[in-house]
Amino acid sequence: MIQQISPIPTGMIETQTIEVSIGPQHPSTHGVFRMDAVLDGETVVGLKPVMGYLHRNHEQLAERMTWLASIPYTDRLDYFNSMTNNWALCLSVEKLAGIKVPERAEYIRVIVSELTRILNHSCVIGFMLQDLGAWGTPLLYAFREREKILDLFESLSGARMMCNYMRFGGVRVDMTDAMVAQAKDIVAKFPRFLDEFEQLLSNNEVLLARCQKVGILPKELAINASISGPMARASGVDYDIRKVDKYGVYGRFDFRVPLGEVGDVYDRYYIRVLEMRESIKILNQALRDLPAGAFVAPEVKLRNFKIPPGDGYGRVEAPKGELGFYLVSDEGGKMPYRYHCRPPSFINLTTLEDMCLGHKVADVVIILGSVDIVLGEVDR
Amino acid sequence: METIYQLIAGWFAGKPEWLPLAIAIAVPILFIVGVYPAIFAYTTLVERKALGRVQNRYGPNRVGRWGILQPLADGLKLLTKEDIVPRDADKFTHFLAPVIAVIPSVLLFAIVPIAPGLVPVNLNIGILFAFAISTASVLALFMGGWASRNKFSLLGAMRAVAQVVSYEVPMVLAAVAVVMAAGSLSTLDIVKAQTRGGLEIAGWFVFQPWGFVGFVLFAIGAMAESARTPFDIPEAESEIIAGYHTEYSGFKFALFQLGEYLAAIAMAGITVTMFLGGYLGPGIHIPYIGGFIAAFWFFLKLGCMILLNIWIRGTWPRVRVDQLMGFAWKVLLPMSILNIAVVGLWHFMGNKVLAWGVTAAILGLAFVILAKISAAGNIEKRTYRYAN
Amino acid sequence: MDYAFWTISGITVLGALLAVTLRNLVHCVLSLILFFLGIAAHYFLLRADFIGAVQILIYIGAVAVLILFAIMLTRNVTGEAGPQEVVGVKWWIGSLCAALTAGLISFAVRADSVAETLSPGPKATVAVADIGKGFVGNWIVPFEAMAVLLTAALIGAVVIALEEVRNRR
Amino acid sequence: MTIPLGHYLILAGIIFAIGLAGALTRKNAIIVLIAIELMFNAAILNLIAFWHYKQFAALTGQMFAIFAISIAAAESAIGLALVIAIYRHYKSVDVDDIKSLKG
Repeated sequence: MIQQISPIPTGMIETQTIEVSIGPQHPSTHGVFRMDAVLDGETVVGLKPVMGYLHRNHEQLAERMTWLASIPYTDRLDYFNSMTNNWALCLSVEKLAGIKVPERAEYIRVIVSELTRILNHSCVIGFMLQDLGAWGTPLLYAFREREKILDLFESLSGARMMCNYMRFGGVRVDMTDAMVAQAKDIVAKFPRFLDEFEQLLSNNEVLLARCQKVGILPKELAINASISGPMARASGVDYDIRKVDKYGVYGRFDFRVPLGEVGDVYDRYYIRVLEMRESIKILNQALRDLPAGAFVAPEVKLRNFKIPPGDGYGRVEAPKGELGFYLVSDEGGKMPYRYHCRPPSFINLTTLEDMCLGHKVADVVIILGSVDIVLGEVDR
Repeated sequence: METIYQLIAGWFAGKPEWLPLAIAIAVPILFIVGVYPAIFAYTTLVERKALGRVQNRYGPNRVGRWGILQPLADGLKLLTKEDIVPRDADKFTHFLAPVIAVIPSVLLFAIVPIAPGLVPVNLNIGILFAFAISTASVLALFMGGWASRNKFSLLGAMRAVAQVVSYEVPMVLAAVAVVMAAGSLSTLDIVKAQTRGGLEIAGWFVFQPWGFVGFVLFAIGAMAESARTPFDIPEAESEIIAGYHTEYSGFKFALFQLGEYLAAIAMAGITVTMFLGGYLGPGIHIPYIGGFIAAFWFFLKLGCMILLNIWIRGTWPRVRVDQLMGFAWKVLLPMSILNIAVVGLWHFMGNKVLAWGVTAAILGLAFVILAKISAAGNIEKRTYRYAN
Repeated sequence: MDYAFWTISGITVLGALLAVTLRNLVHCVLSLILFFLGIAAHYFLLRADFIGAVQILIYIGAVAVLILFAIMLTRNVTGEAGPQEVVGVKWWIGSLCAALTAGLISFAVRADSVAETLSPGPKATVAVADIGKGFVGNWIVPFEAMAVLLTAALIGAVVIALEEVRNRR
Repeated sequence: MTIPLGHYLILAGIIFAIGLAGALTRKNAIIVLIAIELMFNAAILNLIAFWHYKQFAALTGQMFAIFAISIAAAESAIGLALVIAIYRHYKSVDVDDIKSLKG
């Protein structure tokens, strides 16, 4: 019998695709995350993110305990940036309960959040370079700066990463003058580190060749997929909740929102560098203007804390994007009836496949690195 | 080998004839299997220390003073680790791959001269032998990757084969330039050809324009051939875990490491021999101790090459597979072919000062054009705007 | 010398046998490499160092790797061979032909009495420079012909590759 | 050296026969190519053996061995390109399946 001639219109060599499971144990999936990738040679032709390995039932747990008891659990969402997580929950609860936060507390919140942002961004760039194969050198440089900030957090809250620092109506502990001086010192020295970082990285040929035109996220897709944070801004979406909502005292500071044009990995890298520079500006202003006064609203009784029935959504600009909590309080008011978290990492991850298709395996890991995920937040 | 034989043949006048020959054969072998693995062991330590310094940390400092016993501890640990073979693996090939990984690397040292007349084997096809042997190392990578029945290993194996085969070409062509200038394939003759006017430094090939280009080409090729960062894509840990040796543990893994490092050291040695004047240096003609001084110069240069490798490893990100291939075929290959033509020009131009200028101009121009062509359209300068 | 000859010959023949009989294609290629190594060792034994190095460089470094690539491109990636090949009429005929050829060659060699009375070979090896001079001297015409052939092969490969790139667009 | 030339010739003959058997009996095109390589190598071994025993000064054997090796390399490259082209067309590398002369 004559062999059937199969119609291959392209005339290409018919190669067999292989399915590779990248993760959950893989050096560069940033935790227990899995990507089911279909490869044609080195090129990715299909990719499916698989998550849930770190699911800890965060929302259900929060619905079984008091409002206050959830704050330590939010630390574990995005364990890199516990301060902004705290703030998001506190902001939602304060909105729901109608609590007014004193000036000083607002300023302290801005200071710790912006410190968290530069901590997160510098480390993300470090991790991304690690994925690029730079043997952790940039990462360790970033960690050197991170240590200084974490030292401040430790003296402030008693913990380096799981700070559990904010309370409804303010913060738990006041920032002493010594700590303010420490923060000023960090902020004063940080631009030098950024310059060094940029000098080493931003014009490195290999980095440019690896990052430019890789993992492009178009503006329309970014808007439609409700991408937020630096990732959306790198695609040119002018959306920063600090500007949109002007929550806290952000309306008083003078800072700009950098926007990218192309939306590739390099834009995501560089937008983070620029955002760090803007954060330094905010920090300088906040530390200069830090008013005296109460650091927590005196009228708020945290013991036996109750919220009248109603619902509300509060959101902050976390380093990774829009972090919001939707809360419903019913008659009892002692604990949430419904507690929903909008994690930025999880939603930013949904466009991973669109960004990765057609690129090489090596690009997938840096695209994932540029998305900036923390699995504690993705899986909750 | 011959040198040792001549040296000791007189001492064994009344003894059986085979004795000096056996000793002359045994000494280089013992030297190669004794000294170079020791260099390997301490290279790993120096590498970890140096990388630590690059990265703001100390590096190993717990085992012995300054971590000096760390290589021993590592070796012991790897020896006592469980040897895991995947169930579906091709057992025999899986076993054979690490063994084959070491053999070519050790054989490479056979042609590296360390002092005047002191080379384990003075082959008249020296450099060709080195290239023939080093191609064989790719088989070990392929066998290891294929036999593991792991998709990451297979990807690593394919990458390794493609990379080593591609970089072989510019490397060989860069060496051809040296062979043309020296007029011999023998490594001893190549080193001898680098003396000029009784000076041991002025004649190094690296100080001539074509030699410098050849040195850069060869060093890049050697780095790619031994899969070091920024060309470590066959074992890119952030992409394909560990590439072809993902499924290796215990001493088989150690053998892979040994083979890889020995190949890197041997390639550094060949680079030194071909471009940096091998053992040449001031004072090698002093009677009695001249040989030791020569060996000192050789190992000093070898150490510098190794440190250069480590430095690059600590500071450069990794390139992508297609970029790697494009670099080899679009930049290195034209450069190396041009380099051969330039050596011919150099050879036939009488006035060496003029020749220096002309060849430097040709090569510089070619490099600028190639860099422009290869970079065009890929890298752009970006400006960022701010929202209102 | 005798021992070396017999050992290397054994390895060579074993490699050759395995290369055409094994079921797994990758194993076939690995045996083929063993065979190539054996042949290269024979060349070194025969004082043809340059040819030995060339043998390793081209056959192991290029041809074997090329065959491995072809296997990877045509078979499934793990290199398993397809359906089992049956020992049928064709197999017997092929083996018979081969055996007859081997017998014929052996008979011819044995019959040639000169073969037993050859002078021993030279002790020294040939300088590579002589081979190089040969290329541009007596053998300039075949050398140029070979260059043309290799260039043609190179251009052909480039044309095939370009075809694929164009089709992909 | 006590090995006579005849031994080399017989060795080459055996290798040639093995290659021939492989080319005739196996169905896989790649193995057929491997078998052809075996036969090539047998021939080159003969060249070198004759050079060593008879024509040492003249270099002819070595030169022709080099030419033969180069041509064999080009041949194998083209052969493998053909195998891939055939595979592309027929989805098979079994030589028995390739009977049609039309494309």
